[in-house]
Amino acid sequence: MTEKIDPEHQEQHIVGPPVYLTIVITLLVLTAVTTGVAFIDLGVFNPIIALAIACFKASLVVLFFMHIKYSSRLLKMTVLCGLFTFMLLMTLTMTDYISRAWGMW
Amino acid sequence: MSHISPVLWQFLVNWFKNFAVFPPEASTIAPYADALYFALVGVTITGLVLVFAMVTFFSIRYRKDRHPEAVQIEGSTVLEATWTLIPLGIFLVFFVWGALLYFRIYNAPPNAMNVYVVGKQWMWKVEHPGGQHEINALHIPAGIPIQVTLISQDVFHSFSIPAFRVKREAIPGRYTTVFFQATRPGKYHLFCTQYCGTDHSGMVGWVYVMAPDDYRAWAAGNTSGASLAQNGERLFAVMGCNACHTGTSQARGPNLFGLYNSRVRMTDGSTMVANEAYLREKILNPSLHVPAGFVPIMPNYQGQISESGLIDLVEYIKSLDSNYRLHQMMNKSVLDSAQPEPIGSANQGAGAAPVPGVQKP
Amino acid sequence: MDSHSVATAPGELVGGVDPHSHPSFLRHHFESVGQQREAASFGMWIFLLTEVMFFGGMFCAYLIFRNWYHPAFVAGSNTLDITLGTTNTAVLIGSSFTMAMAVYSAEMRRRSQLILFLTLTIVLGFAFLGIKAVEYHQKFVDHHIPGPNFSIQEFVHPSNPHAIPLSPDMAQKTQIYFSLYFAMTGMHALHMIIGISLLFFMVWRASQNAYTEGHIMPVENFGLYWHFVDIVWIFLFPLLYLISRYR
Amino acid sequence: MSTIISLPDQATARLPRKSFLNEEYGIKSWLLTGDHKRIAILYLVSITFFFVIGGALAGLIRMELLTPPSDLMATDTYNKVFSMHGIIMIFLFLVPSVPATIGNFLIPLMVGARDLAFPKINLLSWYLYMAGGLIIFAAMVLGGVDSGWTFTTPLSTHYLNTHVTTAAIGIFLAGFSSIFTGLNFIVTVHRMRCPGMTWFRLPLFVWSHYATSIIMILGTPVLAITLVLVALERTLDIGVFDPSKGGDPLLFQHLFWFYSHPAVYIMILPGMAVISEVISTFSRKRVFGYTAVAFSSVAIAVFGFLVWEHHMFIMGVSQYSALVFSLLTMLVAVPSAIKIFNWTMTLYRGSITFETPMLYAFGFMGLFTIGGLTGVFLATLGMDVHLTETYFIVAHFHFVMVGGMLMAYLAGIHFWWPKMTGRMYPEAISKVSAIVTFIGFIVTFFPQFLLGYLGMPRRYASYPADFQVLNVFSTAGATILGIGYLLPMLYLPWSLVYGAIAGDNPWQATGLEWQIQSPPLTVNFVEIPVMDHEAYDYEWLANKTVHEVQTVG
Ligand code: HEA
Ligand code: HEA
Ligand code: HEC
Ligand code: CUA
Ligand SMILES: [Cu+2]
Repeated sequence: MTEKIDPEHQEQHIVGPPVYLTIVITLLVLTAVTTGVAFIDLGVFNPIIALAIACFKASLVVLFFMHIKYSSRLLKMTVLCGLFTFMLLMTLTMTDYISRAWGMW
Repeated sequence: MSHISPVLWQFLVNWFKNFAVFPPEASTIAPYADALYFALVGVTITGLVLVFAMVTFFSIRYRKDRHPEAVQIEGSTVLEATWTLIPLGIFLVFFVWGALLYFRIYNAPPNAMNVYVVGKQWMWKVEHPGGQHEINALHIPAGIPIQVTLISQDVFHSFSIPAFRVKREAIPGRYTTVFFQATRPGKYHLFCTQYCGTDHSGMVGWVYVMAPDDYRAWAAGNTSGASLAQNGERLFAVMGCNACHTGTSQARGPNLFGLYNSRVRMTDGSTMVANEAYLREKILNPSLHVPAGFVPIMPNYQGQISESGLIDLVEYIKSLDSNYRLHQMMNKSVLDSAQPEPIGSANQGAGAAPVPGVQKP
Repeated sequence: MDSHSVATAPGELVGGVDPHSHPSFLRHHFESVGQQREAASFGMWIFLLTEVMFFGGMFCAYLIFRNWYHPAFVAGSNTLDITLGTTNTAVLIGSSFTMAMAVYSAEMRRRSQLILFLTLTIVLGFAFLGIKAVEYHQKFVDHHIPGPNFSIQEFVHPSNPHAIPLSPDMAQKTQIYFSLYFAMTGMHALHMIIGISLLFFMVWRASQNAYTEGHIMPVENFGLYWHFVDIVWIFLFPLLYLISRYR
Repeated sequence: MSTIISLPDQATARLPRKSFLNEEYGIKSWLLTGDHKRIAILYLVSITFFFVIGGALAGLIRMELLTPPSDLMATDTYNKVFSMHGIIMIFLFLVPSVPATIGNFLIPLMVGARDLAFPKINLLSWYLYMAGGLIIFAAMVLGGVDSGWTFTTPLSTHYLNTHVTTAAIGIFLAGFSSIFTGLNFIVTVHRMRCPGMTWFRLPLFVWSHYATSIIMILGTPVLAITLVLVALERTLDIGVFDPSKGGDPLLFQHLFWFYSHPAVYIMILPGMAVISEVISTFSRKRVFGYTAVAFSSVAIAVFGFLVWEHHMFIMGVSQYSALVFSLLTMLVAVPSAIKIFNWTMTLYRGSITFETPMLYAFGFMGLFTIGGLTGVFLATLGMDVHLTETYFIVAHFHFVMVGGMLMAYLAGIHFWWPKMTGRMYPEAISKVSAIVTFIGFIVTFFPQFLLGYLGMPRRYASYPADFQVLNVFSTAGATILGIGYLLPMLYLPWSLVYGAIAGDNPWQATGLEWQIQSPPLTVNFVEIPVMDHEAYDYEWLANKTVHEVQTVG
């Protein structure tokens, strides 16, 4: 129903430098990993791994740098809502492209 | 005013003489479409009358003079469910009905006679299998299933014959098809319905539905001498296709005999149906799909062959398929049976047998 | 049980600021600082949703064409300089870090630290754009910019050390790849440029003590924007640079 | 549970001494205002301007179509005329019509807030709108655009040398204006509700606008990027939509309709918002099935994103995906039906009066039902093949957009005119104009259904003579329609000076906005109200004279 803005718990959660440092180092390491993996032939798994790593990195940024982990449920829903619509655009467009009779896919 | 009224008068008179609020039904599709249409109209009227009746009745019965005290009502789950489910049910019926019709319109029977139409700003160029060319006109025999294969040279156009209740977009770079079978000889409107620039409204023509005899007479009188397939055969030699597609086992390119409408296995393991679109794509972008067992050495002919040339080539490759030829022969025999004496190249392009240069393996 | 009624109840501490003290940055139509901040960050997130959909259109195009013209995308991708690309990713991630630290400094009300981190973010932002400019220039030299001067030379001749040469029809399709490459990275760079301009403004405001008196909303929201731009790049990098590098 | 409301007589009402209209004077106080009510007025004036232009272009269209050949203007000119008509009417009139004027004015009032969450962004959105509008206007004056409002590629990218890019930029800006409006609404509804205003005490007006805003923020950016790509294709020659480079023109259609189908719900949901308020008020009854109506708004918004391909059924999309989208389209039609039936049932056992807004609302119900059900014709695959790109579509969308939304807009303008200006519109003549509009509308657009089934293609400057009679009807109707729209443009300004003083609550309506003075103060509420009753609680209103809850004296 109504999302809660409870003032007491709304006391801004301040994320400190240690967390940020951990995150940024993880991100840099993952960048190296994703570049490295790209040079290994894994067939169909290459793009999948690349995207998986990218998604993971993005989630780190969203959760920690952008404080979603510490934010209200409303903001969490907002992020999900954006993802959902984006997936709608992709998947429903794909229903056309994958099933086109002339088989460009 | 003085300018308008005579015009109005004149056309009111015309109108009563020729009361046109409904297009002629001139194809086998039309009765199906009209049935669906009237069913939809019926539901619309029912729904409208329902809403209208309720609104009118309530307005009279519960107007303030008669009913000064409003009675507060929360709502009713039963009623909500009723008017959710009933319209949903009705809509779903129409979904199924419409889908069936859609598949009927866009999937031609295998024996359909193939006519090619190229759209360009702002005219329709029609190419019959027998090699007849027309501009902004389409002559077809009644009673024979016809598949129109469309393509555009520039922008989107749309090939619309209201009397047949069919229409299909002509798309640049891709074949689309539409199917119909005319029933009544006559002359019907042909429109371009997709907005295509300045002279969009001038991209109109006529469809002439003729009795099979008349059609054959017309076809005989209008042939340019060579059928599409024959033109294609010539092109096949001129462009050097036959250098590789010799049809022999040592050839560098695959054998094209019987290729049309067969399933081709690709190097990546998938299979594709070798339809018109596939053939066209092979000539323009050969490396997009490479059949298994071949090295992609085929040169691409982008920019070297016009759309009509492509159609010729495609029709030629199609004619190498005995099944296809058989189907076209059946059409021909339908046409022939109408009149005993055989007439020239009415439909013989597709049936033009042994093609030199390509032998049966 | 509505929460706003709580917000007007007296004596409540909202977001660490007494709601009745009415600091100068509290705008008249808000009841409390807490409400104002909630509204602002929610608004920012909504805006980021629109940005997701904005880039989403191009990602959709990318997905389709990548699958249609995979060899062309491989070849196109292999012409990109992977060192520059990886460096740029690192630079941008670094700038995200400095931005996060800037927000932290504002929360801690440390003015000089805030200015420092904002400035660092600017520097890294410029570094990113600089590297991008080098890459663009390289594309220009190679005639890989879509349009009349586009050349498929490199993709049809075996002179290209990375890729197997493509057949001419497929090589033509690299133009689609580069169209998307320029559209996507271009839009991204545009966002960076806007971001950097805003950063300059914020450094100036920060030096006037604007964000270190409890009113950290602008810094926080700008942070969200900057991180979002970073996320876009996190996806662009593997999608554009890392297609079948092993060739 | 029956309700008779007897509020204090409005006849003695006087204009309040102070209101948002006279708080400050001078052009600057308007152009730099942060007040949502003033911004609403700015919008009202500017969209009326664009409506007149769009309407004049419609007049030109109808005049040209009076006779079969293209004799009034060259085909080229005609193409520009209908393109500009579509672009102006959709992007500069209908999309902002209700939300940016009535919505802007009312949403803070209805949720009990002092203003929208971001007043400056609200003002910015008006400036973006004006910038976009003027650029489009410039494109028109400098020679016009002939791409149709749908910018079909590759026509728009490679075959036209008119001001397509300029118009695209204008639409881009207007699009961002609507994004910001939506953003503001969502944040306001979530964050600015007054104490006691729970989600299910919100007026349905707010629910509908909330749903609209979802579409605005999630759909519009896709249009923006699509237009950017079109502009890049024209200027820099990139190849994403160009078939000769290997691009896919259908991708453009996908992206364009991903916005433009949901956009048609941007264009109708706010209208439905108005109708809910009007019907409830003039039957003195709570809207039947409040929750169903509220959720159907959200359902329309969400399902609206799933059906865009029904604009492309014959354009060479895969037949299987056409099936999926046809099915989904059927689903999205249901919530609209729910609404119509709930409104009808709201009348049941009400105490109905027939003021002008109510007449418009009845018009809406009838015309929207026809328009919506003919939408179902188009969603039916096999039928769409025959009907698409004909006048049947033109009739369909004018029924929903003009018969639906424009009626609702006029209903809303009349309904809240007393609140906005403090004065009543003249009742008799406005009733006449409502009826004239209705008749004119039917005569204009009903024949187009017949024309469409006959097969007359849309966007035709010249047409075969068989179609003339119906076209003459249509043109004649458009004249009547024009008069119907001209009348309010005359008597509403007139009423600003000569209209009767309205008083706070001339309709005896329950919304928070009616409990304050009209026109309201700049701060809206002297003291933030506390909501202690449901929306449309006429019992509460009937007892109101006993417990005075008024926030502004
Ligand atoms: C305000 C704008 C608006 C609205 C609300 C709608 C609503 C709908 N539209 Fe429309 N549409 C347009 C504006 C709008 N449309 C425009 C502008 C175009 C053309 C664009 C262009 O090409 O230029 C278009 C085109 C268009 C097409 C594409 C046609 C084509 O190009 O081939 C289709 C196809 O499915 C369609 C379908 C629908 C449907 C199913 C609805 C549904 O949402 C309607 C739902 C409503 C109802 C169903 C009525 C209420 C129901 C009842 C009262 C129940 C009745 C009772 C019983 C069933 C017993 N519309
Ligand atoms: C909100 C949207 C909206 C509105 C309100 C209207 C209103 C009208 N429209 Fe429009 N129309 C569209 C949206 C709209 N239209 C769209 C999107 C298209 C498709 C464009 C495309 O294909 O790209 C279209 C296309 C379209 C066509 C088809 C053109 C074609 O395909 O060839 C026609 C033809 O009759 C038409 C007519 C009308 C008429 C008679 C009105 C009337 O309701 C207008 C009546 C109003 C007035 C007349 C103004 C008020 C009066 C005055 C200010 C007095 C002064 C007036 C004069 C001097 C004339 N419109
Ligand atoms: C240099 C030799 C060469 C020439 C010239 C050539 N082709 Fe091909 N063609 C091939 C090869 C090799 C293949 C199979 C591999 C591939 O698809 O690239 C092929 C495949 C095809 C196919 C698909 C066959 C299948 O089994 O799927 C068609 C159709 C075709 N060619 C038509 C043509 C036409 C039409 C021309 C002339 C305009 C032509 N070819 C010219 C070598 C050639
Ligand atoms: Cu061709 Cu319209
Ligand atoms: Cu639609």
